[in-house]
Amino acid sequence: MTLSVSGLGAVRSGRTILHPTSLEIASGDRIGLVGASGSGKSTLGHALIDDLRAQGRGVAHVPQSPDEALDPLRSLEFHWNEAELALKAPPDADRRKRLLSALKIAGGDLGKRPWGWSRGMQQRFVIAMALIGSPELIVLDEPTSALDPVIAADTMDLLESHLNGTGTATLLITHDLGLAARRVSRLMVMDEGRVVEAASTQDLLECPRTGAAKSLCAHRSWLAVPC
Amino acid sequence: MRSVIALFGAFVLVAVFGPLVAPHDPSAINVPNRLSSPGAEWFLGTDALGRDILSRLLHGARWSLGLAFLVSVIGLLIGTLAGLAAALGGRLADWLVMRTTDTFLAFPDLVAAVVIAGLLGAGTGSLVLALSVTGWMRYARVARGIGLSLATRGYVLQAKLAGMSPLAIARWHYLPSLLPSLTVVWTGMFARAILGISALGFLGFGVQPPLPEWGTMLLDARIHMLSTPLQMIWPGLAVVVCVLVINLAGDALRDALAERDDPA
Amino acid sequence: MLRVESVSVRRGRTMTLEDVSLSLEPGRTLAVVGESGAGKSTLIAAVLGFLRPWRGEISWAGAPVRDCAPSLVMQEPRAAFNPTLTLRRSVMEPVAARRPPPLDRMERLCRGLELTHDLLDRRPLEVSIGQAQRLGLLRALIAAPPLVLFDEPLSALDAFTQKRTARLIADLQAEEGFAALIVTHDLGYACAYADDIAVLRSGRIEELTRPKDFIASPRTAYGRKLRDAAVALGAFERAA
Amino acid sequence: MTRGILGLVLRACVVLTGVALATFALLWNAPGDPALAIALARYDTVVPADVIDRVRVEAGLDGGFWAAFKGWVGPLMAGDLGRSSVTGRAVWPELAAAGSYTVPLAVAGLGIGLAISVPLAVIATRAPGGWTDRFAVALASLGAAVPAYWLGLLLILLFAVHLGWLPAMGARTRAHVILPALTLGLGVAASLTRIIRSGILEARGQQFLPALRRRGVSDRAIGRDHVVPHAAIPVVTVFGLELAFLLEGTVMVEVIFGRPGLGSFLVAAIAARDFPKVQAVVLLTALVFVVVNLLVDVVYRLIDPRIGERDA
Repeated sequence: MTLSVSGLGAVRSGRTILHPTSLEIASGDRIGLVGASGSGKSTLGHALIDDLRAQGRGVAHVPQSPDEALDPLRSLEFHWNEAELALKAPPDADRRKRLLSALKIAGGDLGKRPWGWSRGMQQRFVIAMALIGSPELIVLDEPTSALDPVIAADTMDLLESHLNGTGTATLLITHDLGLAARRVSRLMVMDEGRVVEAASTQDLLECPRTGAAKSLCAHRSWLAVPC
Repeated sequence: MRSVIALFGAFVLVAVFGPLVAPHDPSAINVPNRLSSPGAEWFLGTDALGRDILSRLLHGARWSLGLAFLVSVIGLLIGTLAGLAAALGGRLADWLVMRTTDTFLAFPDLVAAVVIAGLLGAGTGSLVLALSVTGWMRYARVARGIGLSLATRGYVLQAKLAGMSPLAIARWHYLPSLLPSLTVVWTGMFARAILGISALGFLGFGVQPPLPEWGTMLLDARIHMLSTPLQMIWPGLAVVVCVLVINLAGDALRDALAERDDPA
Repeated sequence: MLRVESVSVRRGRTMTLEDVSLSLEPGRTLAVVGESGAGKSTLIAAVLGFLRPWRGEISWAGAPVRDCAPSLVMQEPRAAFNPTLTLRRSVMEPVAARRPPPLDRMERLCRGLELTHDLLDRRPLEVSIGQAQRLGLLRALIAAPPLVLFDEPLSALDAFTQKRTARLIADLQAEEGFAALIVTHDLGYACAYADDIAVLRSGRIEELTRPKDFIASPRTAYGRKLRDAAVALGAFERAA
Repeated sequence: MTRGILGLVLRACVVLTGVALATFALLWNAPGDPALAIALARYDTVVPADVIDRVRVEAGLDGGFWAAFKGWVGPLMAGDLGRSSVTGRAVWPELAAAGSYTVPLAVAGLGIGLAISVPLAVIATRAPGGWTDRFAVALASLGAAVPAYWLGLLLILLFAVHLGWLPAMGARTRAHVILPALTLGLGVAASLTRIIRSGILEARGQQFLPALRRRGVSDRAIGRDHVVPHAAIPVVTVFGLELAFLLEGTVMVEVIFGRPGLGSFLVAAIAARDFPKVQAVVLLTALVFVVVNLLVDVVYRLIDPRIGERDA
């Protein structure tokens, strides 16, 4: 089932930070939203979530850092139960075990507060929580930039293998075209509050048309190596 | 912000020049005119000895505000030095200073001040000593906190790396951070000192009659509060207005600082 | 030249650095790669003399490192600048004692770093992160130090600015000839710009090799993991 | 956690030792010969030198500072506060009697303060910057500037003299506590309102709240489970300071309203230079203060254990 939104926009203190934008996301899509900092990526992500929620669609959000997702005074178990309650999903110990194992954090003590876990584990916990309601779309806002590379790569791999075959679409918001190019099949480039270019990953890397896309492509990785 | 600072300035002017514009001698006794109501001659009325209340209030500003200023500045100096010693003097110094601070904090200010001023004998000197001894701990805590956080700040590290002398680092990197925060604390302590001085005066342990201090005036007025309640209103009102303006100035300064540190 | 000889640093009962040996010649770049908690910051603090090693020696040309007036580029670009002072004041701090101030040199560095003069009259919160980091480079280089340490110099920047800034650093190094010790978790950056790579893990150097060799065949299991993660996160591009 | 609390208890012990030392040193160094003061107070006439010397030995004042300190602290540890140097009667029963007037007053004052400040702060923060908010802030600023003794006198004038509704002086009936408690409570309310208000505003600006909302957590649940605990932290932290304010306030209020209690007890003891009584009151208030602050620290750690982790 396709998710569609239209006329998303945002104005902050008199300045338009997101121009009217419409999107369609098909079931199971892997989409990347790339752009420089301040281009309006996160704003679009937030507007998309709010609009879809208002439509009654299942959509989940993973912010950049676990600090933006978890209350330091509340236990992880509290967060989990709260998320279930918010989704009106009946408590289900099996599902919890399944999701935590899928992200390889089943061994963690849920009675602890977030800061009792490493940041990598916290971020995986946030991702696991996002999966509770089997949402139609997960918006990942720079999900790896606060993590060490090894853990970041593992986390992305675990999430992808869990989502394979389910209908859940992902929207990966990132400033790093190199990362997005490895992870998604379709790319959207943002610049100054507008989506200026959208194409399949391969097409965009091979022939970027706009200036923003060209400069992102030119600096997308550090080295060309045989691998 | 500006209007509050202007008001603050007006108080300083009153404290300094008030006695010059006072219409009467504050200690001129005029028994036939005792406890008279406000009027053209006695603007706010007279007290039990027939002295002009307005003149006494104006002269009293020197005692109430001047002593409070003195006390709060002494506290500022002691507290800042103690706090910086704790922050920069190593773990032993930190422990000693902070436990001393805790010990002094354990005595409620006014209780300690009453005891000190009471035992040393009532008078201006013991009043200043009592309020200074009980009024430095908050500065120490703030100065220590800032000192500790600055010591690990990137730009202080860079300054050390650039070979700046400790004195230059103190001047350019510590002072600009300490000064505004300590000024905010100082406004609060200044206001507290005004309240403390008048409270001790009211209890009879502070500035002694016939000197016109606001708390002492209130103590005098209390005896006649049933017959001439207005006489009691004026000194209290003077304290309230002063403390209010100083606190508002402190709030405005704190907000301005928050704005500067985080313009978003 | 910089010599770090079997240095160990203790914090309480744990070793934050254990038997670390490195060396670095003028004009060369050494990248120390590792995860958070591996001991990278401890290494920087020890080299700069803010931490005394429990064992081992650290020296520059046979003398204490601080004698050569090394400089440091920090991870958080704005942290290097006092928020109450203008950037010009902070930038000139390392040469504050010099009469006359080296204005020509500053002019040249500003051109190289693409910095305009009006930026220098602003305060740290009034410039962008990318600009702040270039100002940090200006500050680090103004006194012409023979050794510059970089503590995660790019991680606060976005992917595009990272690459641009890395290029600027390399160009300035070619011109000035300083030795660069770069501490980073970004293997892509390290491999693209360093002459040598040291893999630091739990306070120990696990591998010390050339970038090309490291990418082709890491010698340790951990090195392989680091490389594979960098590939999975898009640091490298497949060569045709 | 347990280790952290143990450390706090240890620190409180150190502070209490300091408190005892400071109290004793203050009185030891008070001007005048304490033995002479005691003798004068006891016999109320000119006393010959040998009587003064006898008093000095009796009071344990002849062996220097540390000997006198030891002679004072020893019984103190066993709960013996000594005897009044004037009347010769034990201090403890009189102190307890005074406390029995002060404690209800302080509790009532605190209760009134909470009953006013909590609703006021909650209503004010519904629309920050709105007129209710400004009104609350203005009220709190004014309240913080009004000295307790003046407010007390005004309340007496209004409720006891003009309206004749309430009794003012003394402590004969239950109704006698109303005006003093109100005086105290209004002051407490002023400072608490500010703290609770800024606590709520700060708690509402926390970085994780938007994500909770996007997760579908209701505003009600966010307020109850995430805003209130964070807002409670600053309130709990200042509770110790609030207590000091309360203790000071009671001294003034008791004097104004002519109530027996610790405040009147202290003022009378100072006037009589009855050192053991003064020491007892000062020690007691400091003890209460230290113990309450210890509890506050423990509660703080229960709400937010990060503090303990950071210290360790």
